[in-house]
Formats: sequence, C-alpha cells, structure tokens
Amino acid sequence: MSIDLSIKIGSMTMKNPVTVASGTFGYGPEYAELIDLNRLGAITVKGICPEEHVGNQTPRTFETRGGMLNAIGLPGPGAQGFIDKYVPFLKQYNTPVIVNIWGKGMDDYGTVVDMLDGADTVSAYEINLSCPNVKEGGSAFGTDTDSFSRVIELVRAKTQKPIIPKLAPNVPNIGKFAKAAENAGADAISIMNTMPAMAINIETLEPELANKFGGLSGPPIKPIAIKLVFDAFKACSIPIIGMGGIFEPEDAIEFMIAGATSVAVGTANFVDPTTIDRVIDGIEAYLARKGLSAASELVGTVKA
Amino acid sequence: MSIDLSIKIGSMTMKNPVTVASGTFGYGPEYAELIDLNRLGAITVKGICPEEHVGNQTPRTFETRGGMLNAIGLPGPGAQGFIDKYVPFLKQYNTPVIVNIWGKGMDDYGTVVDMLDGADTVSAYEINLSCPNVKEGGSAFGTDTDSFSRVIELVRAKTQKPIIPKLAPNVPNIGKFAKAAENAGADAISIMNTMPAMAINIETLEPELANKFGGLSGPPIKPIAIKLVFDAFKACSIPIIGMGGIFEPEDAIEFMIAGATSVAVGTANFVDPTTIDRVIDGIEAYLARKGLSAASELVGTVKA
Amino acid sequence: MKQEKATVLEHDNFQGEYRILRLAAPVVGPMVQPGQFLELQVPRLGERILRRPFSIYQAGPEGAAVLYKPVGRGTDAMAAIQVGDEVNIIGSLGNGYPEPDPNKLPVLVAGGYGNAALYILAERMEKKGIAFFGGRSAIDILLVKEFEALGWDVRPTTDDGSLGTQGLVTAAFDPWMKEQDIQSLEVFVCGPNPMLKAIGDRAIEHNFTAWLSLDKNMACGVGACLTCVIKRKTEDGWEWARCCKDGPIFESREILWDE
Amino acid sequence: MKQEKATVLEHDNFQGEYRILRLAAPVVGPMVQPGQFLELQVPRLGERILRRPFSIYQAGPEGAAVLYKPVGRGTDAMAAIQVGDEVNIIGSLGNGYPEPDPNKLPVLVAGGYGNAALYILAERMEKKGIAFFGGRSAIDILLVKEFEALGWDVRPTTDDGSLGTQGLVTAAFDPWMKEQDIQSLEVFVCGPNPMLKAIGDRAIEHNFTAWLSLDKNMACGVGACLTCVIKRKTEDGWEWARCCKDGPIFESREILWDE
Ligand SMILES: Cc1cc2nc3c(=O)[nH]c(=O)nc-3n(C[C@H](O)[C@H](O)[C@H](O)COP(=O)(O)OP(=O)(O)OC[C@H]3O[C@@H](n4cnc5c(N)ncnc54)[C@H](O)[C@@H]3O)c2cc1C
Ligand SMILES: Cc1cc2nc3c(=O)[nH]c(=O)nc-3n(C[C@H](O)[C@H](O)[C@H](O)COP(=O)(O)OP(=O)(O)OC[C@H]3O[C@@H](n4cnc5c(N)ncnc54)[C@H](O)[C@@H]3O)c2cc1C
Ligand SMILES: Cc1cc2nc3c(=O)[nH]c(=O)nc-3n(C[C@H](O)[C@H](O)[C@H](O)COP(=O)(O)O)c2cc1C
Ligand SMILES: Cc1cc2nc3c(=O)[nH]c(=O)nc-3n(C[C@H](O)[C@H](O)[C@H](O)COP(=O)(O)O)c2cc1C
Ligand code: FES
Ligand code: FES
Repeated sequence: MSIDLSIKIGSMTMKNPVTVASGTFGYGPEYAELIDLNRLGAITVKGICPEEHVGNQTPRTFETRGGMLNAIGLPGPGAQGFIDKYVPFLKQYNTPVIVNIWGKGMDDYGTVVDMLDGADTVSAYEINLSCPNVKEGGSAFGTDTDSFSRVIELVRAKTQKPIIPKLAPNVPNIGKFAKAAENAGADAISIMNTMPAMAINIETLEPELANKFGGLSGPPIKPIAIKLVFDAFKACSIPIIGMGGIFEPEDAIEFMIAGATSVAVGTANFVDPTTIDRVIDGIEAYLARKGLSAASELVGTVKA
Repeated sequence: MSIDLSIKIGSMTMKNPVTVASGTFGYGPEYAELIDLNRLGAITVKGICPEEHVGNQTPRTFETRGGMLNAIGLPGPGAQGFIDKYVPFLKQYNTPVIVNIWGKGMDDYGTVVDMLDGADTVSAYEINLSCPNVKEGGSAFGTDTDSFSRVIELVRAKTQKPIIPKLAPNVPNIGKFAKAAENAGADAISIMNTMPAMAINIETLEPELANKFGGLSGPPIKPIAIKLVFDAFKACSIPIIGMGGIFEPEDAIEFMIAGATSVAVGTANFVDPTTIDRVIDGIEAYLARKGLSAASELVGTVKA
Repeated sequence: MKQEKATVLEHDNFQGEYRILRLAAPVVGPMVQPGQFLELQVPRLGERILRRPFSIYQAGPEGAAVLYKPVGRGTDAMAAIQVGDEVNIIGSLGNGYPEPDPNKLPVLVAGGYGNAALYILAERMEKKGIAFFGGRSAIDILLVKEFEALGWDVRPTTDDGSLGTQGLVTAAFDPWMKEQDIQSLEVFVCGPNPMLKAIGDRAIEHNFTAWLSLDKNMACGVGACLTCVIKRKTEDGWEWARCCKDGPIFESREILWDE
Repeated sequence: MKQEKATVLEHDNFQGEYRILRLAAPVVGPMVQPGQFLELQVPRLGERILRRPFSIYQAGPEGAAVLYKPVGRGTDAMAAIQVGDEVNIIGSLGNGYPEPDPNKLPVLVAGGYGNAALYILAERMEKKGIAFFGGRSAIDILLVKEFEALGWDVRPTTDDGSLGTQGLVTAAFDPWMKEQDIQSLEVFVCGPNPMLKAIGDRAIEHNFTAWLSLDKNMACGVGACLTCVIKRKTEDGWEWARCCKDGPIFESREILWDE
C-alpha cells in the first residue's frame, strides 16, 4: 500500500508534513550540504522584515537544562536582500518556500508582503506575531486579539498566497487566537514560537543573553506545544503547523495526533541534522504500521 | 561573619528563604523521616478547599523529557480534615505553615479561610489561582485581572495572616497581575504554578493523563519562571516566592537574584530529598563567598 | 525510610530478561519488611528525572537486591550500572505484607517480578505452604528452585506448558483450592493486575483472606504527591489509597477495581 | 561539510589539563583545511543538547584529532568517552586559514588551544617561520616539540617565566617584530581574545597581515542560527559575520572589536 505523505496548507501542497522552524535553518544554503532540501515538505526561512535589520548583540543564545534560550533579535537582509541573495538558490529546489515575516509596526507586515509577493519562489507566508526577542516585532500583536486580527487582515489583503499566523504561546486561551486567525482569512496557523524565558549568571549577576530575555526552545517545550495544538485544533478548522521540541519521529507523530497537519523541526537541526530525514521516514513507517494510507488521516485523531 | 538567612513574607518570618512547592510535599508527615522539617523556612502544604475533594482519576502523572506532567486534581481532606489530621502533627515543628488554598467558585476561597483561620499553626495562605488541572479551581481567576483581584480582596477581608496569591504563568503580562495582587492587599506573590501541557500516547492515541491535560514542572520550566519572577519584581513591591525547576542551590540563587525573596523546592523533592538541605546550605555558602551578610541582600540584585 | 547512597555489589543477568542488582546498603537493608520496595535513582539517566520503584527481592543487614527487567528508558539505562557504582536509593517503602496468621495455611500466588517481591515473606515465614507461579513460558517463572529450597511446594503454570500446568495460574490454583478448607487459607499475591484480580475475586467469593500487592506508576514513592492511588472501599463508598504508603499491600475486599 | 559517526581511536591525557581525542573519521578527515573546526556531539551528555565546537589539531584520510580541556559540562562529560565509542561529528567547518603568501615570512602566534588549531597550517605550509606561543606556565604551552619537529622556530613566553621569555606573548613578539621587515610578515593567530586583539592592533599599526581565529559561542555551527556573530567592518560601517561560516578566520582590519 503506498502511503500518501502529502498535505495541504491552503493552496500550497507539501510533499510530506515536514518543514523546518523559522530561524533554525537560515535561508536554505546553510544546511544544504547536510540535508537534501528536496526531501523537505517545505522550507521555512528565517524571519524577514521590509528593511535590513541588525538584531541583537551577543550573547544571542544560552544553553539551558534540556533546551536553549535564543535572543537572536531577527537580524536579516530585508525583503529585497532576501530576494537578491537567496531566491536564486531556493528556486533550484522543488520544495515550496514559506517566508516567515515580521514588522516593527503593523504596516511593515503589509510592506514586506508587497516586496516579496512577486517572487514565484515565495510560496507562502508565516506571520511572526509572537517573537519574544524584539521590542517591536510582533509580540504585542500576538497577545491581543484585536491587533492580531488586524495584522492578519492586512496581510490577507496583500496576497493570494497562503498566510500562516504564528501564535504566541503565553496566552491563557489560544483557541481565541486560532479562531480569530481563521476569521481573519488565514489559511493555517503555526504553534508554537519560543516561550519567553530568561537566565541569569549567578556569578556576574548579569543576564546570560545580551537582550536579557529570550525564547526557550527544544524538548522542554514540547508538552506545552502539544496542549496548545490540541486546544487550537478544537477551536478552529484551518490546518496547524506544529513545532516545539520535535527531536524524534514520535514527537512529530504526537503533534499530528494532537491536531497538527504539518510539523516543523527546529532546534533539533542544530543537534542532529539527520532529524528531518528520520522524522519523514518515521512518519511514513508509523502510518504503514497503523494501516493508514495518508498522513492527513492521522491529523487530530487523539481520543480526547 | 554570621549570615542572616531569615526573610519576611508579610508578618511571617521564615528562618531561611526555602519552602516547598505545594503538592510536592504532602501535608508534612510524608517526608518527615527523610527531611528535618525544622530546617525549612516554611512548609507549604498541598492545596486545601473547604470540603473533601476527590481529585482526578489515574494516571495522574507522566514523566516527560526533563520534567513531568501532573494532573493530580487537587484531592484533599478539606479544611476540617486538614485541621483534624495534620495540624497536630505540624504544630510540633518550629516551622511556619503556609496553607495553599483553592476553591471551586470565588466564595470557596473565603470559606476555606474562615475554616482555617482559627488554627494558630496556619501561618499564611498561598492562594492557588492558577491550577491547570481542575476545571474549576482557580485557573480562570488567574488569567483575568478583575476576578483575580476580587478573589484576593475577598481573602484579604477574611484574615490578618499573610496572603500570597500564586500566579498563572500563561499570561502575556505577569506584571499586571503582580501589581493587581499588591493593590488587592496581598503580602506576597508566588511564581510559578505548573505550565499547562499535555502528552499523547502515539500507540493508543490517548492522552497520557486521565485528565487529558496537566501541568509541566521541573527543570524545563525554570527559565520561564525566572523571567516571570524578573518581570513581577519590576512591577510590584511585595516579596515573591519563586519556584519552578529548582534542583540545585544555583537555581535557587538565580531566582533570588531575579527578584525572589523566598524559593520553593518542588519536583526535586521526588528526585532527591536532600535538595532542600543542599539549597539552604548552598544559599548560605554563596552569601558567605560573595561577602553578603543577609539573604535579603541578594534579592533582585540582577544587573538588568 | 531513609535515603542511602548504596554501592553495587553485583549486577548480572539472572534469568531470561531479568537481571539481579545487589546493593550494599547497610542503612536500608536492615529495615526491610516483606513486600516493601525501593525508589531507585537510575545513574546517568540524563533527562528523565524520576526514580523507579523496584520490589525488594532479598534484604539483610548488609543491603538488598532487586530483580528487574528492561521495559523502558530507566530500566534500559540500568544496563550501564557497574559493580562499584553508587546508586542512590530511598527505602524501604510501602506497608509490606502483614504478619501471616499462624493458624492458616499460607499460599503464595505470583507472576512476573512478583515472585521476587514475595521472597522475603516466604523466607521469613515459619510455616511454608504452596506457591503458585504463573507466566508465559518456563523462562519467565522466576525463583522456582529458590522457593523450593526454602521449603515451599511450588506449582508453576505456563501459557505454553513448558513448565508445570498449562494455562493461567488459576488453572492450578482453582482445582487445588477446591480441595482445601478454604477459610483456612491466607493467600499472598504479587503479579500482574489480572492475576491479582482473579485471586481477589476468588477470595471474596470463597471467603478467604488474600493480600494483593498493587503497583501503580509513582512519582515520589513516599506518599506525598498522590499519584499512585487506587480506590479503597469504605463503609459508604470508596476513598483514594496510595500504593506507595497505604499500600502496596491491600486485602482483596478493600479494592474497588476500575471496570 | 558532512555529518559522520566517528569512532574513538585514542582518548588520553595529553599535557596538563589537555586531553587528546583522536577519531576515525574517513569522511570528514580528508576534507579538513587548516583552521577549521568540528561540532562534536558529546555522548551521554544527558540533558544538555548542543554540540560543542573544537578546532582540528590533526587530520588526514583516516580521521582527525582534537586537543581539549575540561572547562564545563560538555568537556567534563567527555571524560567518559572510551576507545571504540561512536562520536557524532559535523565537519569540517569554518572558512579556515587562507593559503599563505609565498612571498612573506609566516609567523604563528598562539595560546591555549590555539597552538593545536594552527598545527595543520604549520604542517602543510612549505615555508616555516617563527612561532610565538604564550601561556600561564610551561605546562600550558602545547605542542612546542611538535612544531619544532616541523621546522618552526618556537619562541615561548610564560607569565611565570617557567618556559621561555617571561610575560605575555607580545613580550617576545614585539622586540622580534622591531627587527623585521614588517610588511614581509604574514601572521596567523589563534588564542584568547586579548592575544588576538594585541596582534591585530599591531598588524594595523605596523601594516602587516594578521589572520585571527575568532571563537564565539555557537549553536548550529553551520551558519544557520546567527548566534556566533562578530562585527566585521564594511565601507560605511559594519555588518555581522558568523564565526562558524564567514570565519572563524578574519583579517585583523575586518574586525570591529567591542569596546
Ligand atoms: C511498587 C512497585 C514495585 C515494582 N517492582 C519491580 C521489580 O521488582 N522488578 C521489575 O522489573 N519491575 C518492578 N516494578 C515495575 C518497574 O517500576 C517498572 O518496570 C519501571 O518503573 C519502568 O521504568 P522505565 O523507565 O524502564 O520505563 P518507562 O516507561 O520509560 O518509565 C516512564 C515512567 O513510568 C513509570 N513506569 C513505567 N512502567 C511502570 C510500571 N510497570 N510500574 C510502575 N511504574 C512504571 C516509570 O517508573 C517512570 O516514572 C515495580 C513497580 C512498582 C510500582
Ligand atoms: C571555533 C571554536 C574552536 C574551539 N576549539 C577548541 C579546542 O580545540 N580545544 C578546546 O579545549 N576548546 C575549544 N573551543 C572551546 C570549546 O568549544 C569550549 O571549551 C566548550 O564548548 C565548552 O563546553 P562545555 O560544555 O564544557 O562548557 P559549558 O559552559 O557547560 O558550555 C555551555 C555552552 O556554552 C558553550 N561554550 C562554553 N564555553 C565556550 C567557549 N570558550 N567557546 C565557545 N563556546 C563555549 C558550549 O559550547 C555550550 O554550548 C573552541 C571553541 C570554538 C568556538
Ligand atoms: C535560534 C532560533 C531562531 C529563531 N528565529 C525565529 C524567527 O526568526 N521567527 C520565528 O517566527 N521563530 C523563530 N524561532 C522559533 C522557532 O521557529 C520555533 O518556533 C521554536 O524554536 C520552537 O521549535 P523548536 O523547539 O523545535 O526549536 C527561532 C528559534 C531559534 C532557536
Ligand atoms: C504532583 C504535583 C502536585 C502539585 N499540587 C499543587 C497544588 O495542590 N497547588 C498548587 O498551587 N500547586 C501545585 N503544584 C505546583 C507546584 O507547587 C509548583 O508550582 C510547580 O510544580 C513548579 O515547581 P517545581 O518545578 O519545582 O515542581 C503541584 C505540582 C506537582 C508536581
Ligand atoms: S508516588 Fe507519590 S504518593 Fe505514591
Ligand atoms: S553557530 Fe549558528 S550561525 Fe554560527
């Protein structure tokens, strides 16, 4: 029995459910020698805003027990820089490209889509409304349903391509945001961005990150993400891209059972670049073992 | 130079900053053979509501990567049962007792204080407004500042003893709640309760916990708690009891530098019952090494 | 109960998938009562933090031994334990089996690691009786010779008939039971839940005493966290009872089984 | 770059606190260029997940070797690595040192593990020159004999005078530099930041070329995460450059040092 691993995020077809978490995979070339980019269901690139952005001072990351903190600060080449430097590389692959976008103010979200939308290689947009590392840049939008909805509507008006708001995890009721995203015209949502967190050096009394705060990622956050995906799945009918500590195929499968249609491998890329391949193979082997013929059949099958 | 480890939570003096996290230490007798209860700064007992409460079905806990999920469901003997069964035991010790309280509705919070307040052994109340495991029981109060404030005011009116609201971690702005707690008359706040989370068995498709959801505790949540303590410290002037993944003295010290006046050892008790002693000794050794003469001098000294 | 840094004296394959781990533990060893268990911190388990509970197979002034089978992360990681390693234990835990009634004929029913859990009881009991051991195949039946050496009449049953009677343990227990003065029996059981329930049901139906050792997943092991609860009957209903503290030994009539 | 499951051939004390870890790595070994590094996954590190970067000391068709010192969790945990163990590596990483200018006199300046990081360059360079090695005490100066055996004129300096000139490495470099045709020098540096900056400042002031190896804490090691950045001067200001990808080797003029 052949297994159909393909899934759809709006009008975008992914050959399998697996993408990468924005910020953990650069813009494509960085992991290209280690990972076959054609194997991925989609490539989600590092967050892009309209202009070049410097990002934070160093130290930008800090290893914690079981995971890591990052406060990279969304540095990037800007939309034009992305088109010039990376689109020619990415277009060589038959893997759709999800561009993660952010802005310092609401208008920026529209501007960056305007600048990118003409590029065919840009297949979809993931809208970062939840980055804990930048004073501007979305975190406020991710925690207030009104401005959240307005940003999504703004982006919706700018493009026909699939748009995927990325939700903030530190909200009491993620279902509200999931539903608001759907109502505002989003094709899917992604859950979760890093959890706001901090570490302090007890010898120097200084925060370990130059930005003081950062976001926690890796295995510690998976149980948090699973619940958020579960809640969002119950609250809305658009597909969910689930991420947060996926290190093994079993993790990805758990996300899908909870309600994720697609899954993203993030921090695990740093630890073991074979994770993507193992997850794709592992999902397929699991489906075969369970007598399922398509990845989509697994989505939201949790008995709860 | 002798080091003064004592700290104050409202009118309650603790001989050192260390208490235990409610729910990880029973009501006192359970760990008494392994740990000298007279060494603790305070004993924080399992959550009590007015009446006996059954709590959740099993499985009630599940081990995750680095930590654990719990959905115990706040079972308990009720206020009278606590007074009858445990107060005689606890009064043998010269360690103040913080009773963690909760209710199914707002009035319950007042009722349980009425029932407990006459017992001298009850030194203070920690108000659970953040338990993710019970449909009623506070979680709603912990995420809406209005009902949050009303519960605290209600409790405030019922007792002169120190009251310590325990804040929910899944809110975008904990400073608001910290300030609201102070305004409502709280003597201190405690941060953090477990993070809402979930695990699903990919073979059976069932949640691992009978209650479906639970709370994540242990080392994974420490960086999340540190940030919340830091934010709350900047927002209010009442002392903070910090907890979340304290497993080593360095963790407790980090919490205090971030802004916690007191620290609680929770999940670590299951793993290593010597943790409490090691943390108390470790705080003292650190203060000595840094030339500080009192634990209170460490609080909030983070350079940020 | 005490927490103790025990030292590994022996760590070997024992039988089938089971291994024996013998610890020098002069603090915990002497306090062990039949049917009690240890909470063992698996060295170098990395990112899985909880202790794992194991029944105490043998104990004395010098320490204790457990028989365990690798079934998951913790027990798998125990493979790396070397003689001489330090292993942190909390013990001895649980209520243990009660003193046997000297006026009754003691009967043991066990399966899996339950045979090991009953050994100290079998050793310390003055009167020896019959032991019914069940399992899938001969290799799964632990300690037959050891119990026989103590003077017990061991009656094994195996699903595949490779040792003793073919069938579940009740295939040997039931016919034997019919020939007894049933109320003179006192049965001590440790095994998988279906075995516990089967004997427990018979105890209620035929009015004999059966002490069942109930295992539930644990976190603290000392009665503090309220994870390991079962339903214990009361006059007007039921209450939670902790397997690690109020148990693991319960009399069959106390247990309200989940349907 | 490739990911490879290397096998440990040798793991011994080397000198002072430094140990040598030699790996059979037939995929990565042959691709190594001078000044490159590996991202090594420490076996059984438990709950600390990130790889650790190490400069490549020696490399060839059969594999590679690193010299490392225990300074924290990961390097401490490496003590448990045994010959025959599998160690997962990603390599070889970084831009490496450029081809030396055949018209210049090559000079090496190193300290800490920097001596090891320069060894392959020193080995493969046709022309041998002077090597200034600095450190706290004699035991901290790695590979003096090995570099001498390659034909390098090694000039050590130690804070305590136990080997060579007493003082920082500049105590030997500066007087020697004054006697040279400075613009004929090409200096390759690997050591602690103050050493890099000291030589870098001299390179700018006296107009010679100095290639500095900058180390910053890393997460991915391959240029994807943007953790390991330094400020690289541009015509109108500066830009971020990744030590793991655009570096770790930068020419002294490129670097905008934090004040
Ligand atoms: C009172 C008691 C006595 C026991 N005595 C023995 C014994 O003598 N020999 C033996 O081989 N086994 C015994 N067990 C079972 C043993 O504890 C489990 O095999 C072991 O906990 C599995 O851990 P793991 O890390 O390998 O499995 P994992 O599945 O990785 O464990 C995950 C978590 O679930 C818990 N868990 C998993 N399976 C069980 C189980 N069957 N019972 C309780 N907790 C479980 C673990 O303790 C851990 O906290 C006993 C259990 C209890 C409660
Ligand atoms: C390009 C490069 C080459 C290096 N080559 C060598 C070498 O050949 N020999 C050697 O002994 N050391 C070398 N180091 C330093 C080595 O990486 C650190 O000693 C090591 O990462 C410390 O890890 P730890 O787990 O023991 O310390 P921890 O403090 O427990 O590490 C915590 C985290 O911080 C990072 N970290 C801590 N110290 C450093 C540091 N000095 N540099 C970079 N990251 C650090 C770790 O990698 C880890 O991610 C090199 C570093 C870099 C960047
Ligand atoms: C180094 C780093 C950089 C990140 N950059 C971004 C980013 O630019 N935009 C974004 O939406 N999320 C970013 N994230 C968050 C990830 O996309 C992902 O949501 C999070 O790390 C959880 O997944 P993981 O645990 O598998 O890493 C970043 C995460 C890390 C670790
Ligand atoms: C088994 C268990 C039971 C708990 N019961 C309660 C409770 O009754 N009331 C409460 O406010 N918090 C309860 N908590 C939360 C802890 O008090 C604490 O806030 C949390 O576990 C974080 O600390 P830790 O990581 O050190 O365990 C419980 C936690 C655990 C693990
Ligand atoms: S395991 Fe904690 S009460 Fe039994
Ligand atoms: S460590 Fe990730 S970019 Fe250098």
